[in-house]
Amino acid sequence: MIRIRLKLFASMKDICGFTEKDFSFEKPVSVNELIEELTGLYPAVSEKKGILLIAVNEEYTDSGTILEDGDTVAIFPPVSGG
Amino acid sequence: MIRIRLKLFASMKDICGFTEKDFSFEKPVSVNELIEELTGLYPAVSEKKGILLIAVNEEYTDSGTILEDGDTVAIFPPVSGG
Amino acid sequence: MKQIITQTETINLDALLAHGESPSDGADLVFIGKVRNHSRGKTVIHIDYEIYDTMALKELNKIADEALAQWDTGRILIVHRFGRVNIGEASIVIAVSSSHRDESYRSSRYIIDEIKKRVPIWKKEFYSDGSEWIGDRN
Amino acid sequence: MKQIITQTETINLDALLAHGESPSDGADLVFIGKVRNHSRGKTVIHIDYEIYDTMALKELNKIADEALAQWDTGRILIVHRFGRVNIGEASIVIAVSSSHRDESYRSSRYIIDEIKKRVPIWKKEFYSDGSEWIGDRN
Repeated sequence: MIRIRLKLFASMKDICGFTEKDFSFEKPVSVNELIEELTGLYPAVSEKKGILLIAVNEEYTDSGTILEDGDTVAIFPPVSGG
Repeated sequence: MIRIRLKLFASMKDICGFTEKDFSFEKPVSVNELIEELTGLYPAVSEKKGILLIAVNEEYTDSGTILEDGDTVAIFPPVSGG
Repeated sequence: MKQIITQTETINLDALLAHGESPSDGADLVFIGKVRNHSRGKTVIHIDYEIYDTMALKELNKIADEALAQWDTGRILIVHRFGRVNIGEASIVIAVSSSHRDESYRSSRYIIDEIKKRVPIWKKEFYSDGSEWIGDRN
Repeated sequence: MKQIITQTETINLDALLAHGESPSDGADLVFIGKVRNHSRGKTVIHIDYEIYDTMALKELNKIADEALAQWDTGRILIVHRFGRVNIGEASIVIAVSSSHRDESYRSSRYIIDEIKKRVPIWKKEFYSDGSEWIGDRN
């Protein structure tokens, strides 16, 4: 079993109503599969799909990345700091 | 008779030993002729000839400019402010 | 020298610039990003900045390192606020010092442009009639 | 808004930046030129700036007007010192404010580059073993 910590920010946090949650899977999953899971629970996530950015363990990556046990995945809309 | 006020700055001031002096001429002269006059009085001015900048009445101009009565001429080396 | 700070407190510009000054640096360039009272036709009351703090610090450090590798600068200082920032207050200060101004201008511009692209911080603008996350409509 | 000042006094950055601030400007870019402790291999003790004051003010105003005509900026503030300026002290401050940063960077860079070319101010560097006017060797 692999355990993934999911962090959400900005509008993604508003849509799903949490900032951090742990997910467990029977076998390795990609970030895309994690987003599918999330969309099942919170259908409004689908509205954001085209714009989402992904970081695994605080490094940007793409949604095809396969997650390992203990990974922290952050999913967020385009940044707007400065 | 035309009267010209001459202002010198930086190394030109050091060479000639003054910051401001009035010159009078019988007939209109160019800035070049004024510099010739000055070089006669202070030969070291010739060392600076290639680099001098000219302003007449606080506006940059070239050394061919013909001076009118009451003009203020400033002669100085390249600027180095900032 | 490189210093990266994220904070909720108001940015004290004077104290900041005095810190780590070097007598061999002749050109300081200070970029100060402030909260404006208008944004795309709306009147802004204040902005809340949300931050993914640990990752933001990593990205800010990477950006500063990239700038240091490209331009010969003596000091790079970046401060980004998060939480509520009021109109006219600085949300970000970037101070770059170098011997010659060309390095300072290029480095400073690179840093702010990269911050806007990469650093996980999000603005939520508050108006008289509601609020909105910026960047989602892309 | 445009403000041009030449002065012998130390430049008070904080007071300066607070003056004429506008809540509609989101990007302040502040260039601070300081006297360095070294110059072409020599150790500098201080610099004396000589100024053709009336003409310098005219040229600084022209440069600011040219920048205002080219870029949409809310405020341009230029302060240049003359007389003796010590190591680490600011000889020049240029503050440009605008709604968007691109204008501030372009305008600021234009202003400092033009000042270096055109404004009748001259540096005399003082070393442990003498002094020298800068710029004469072209």
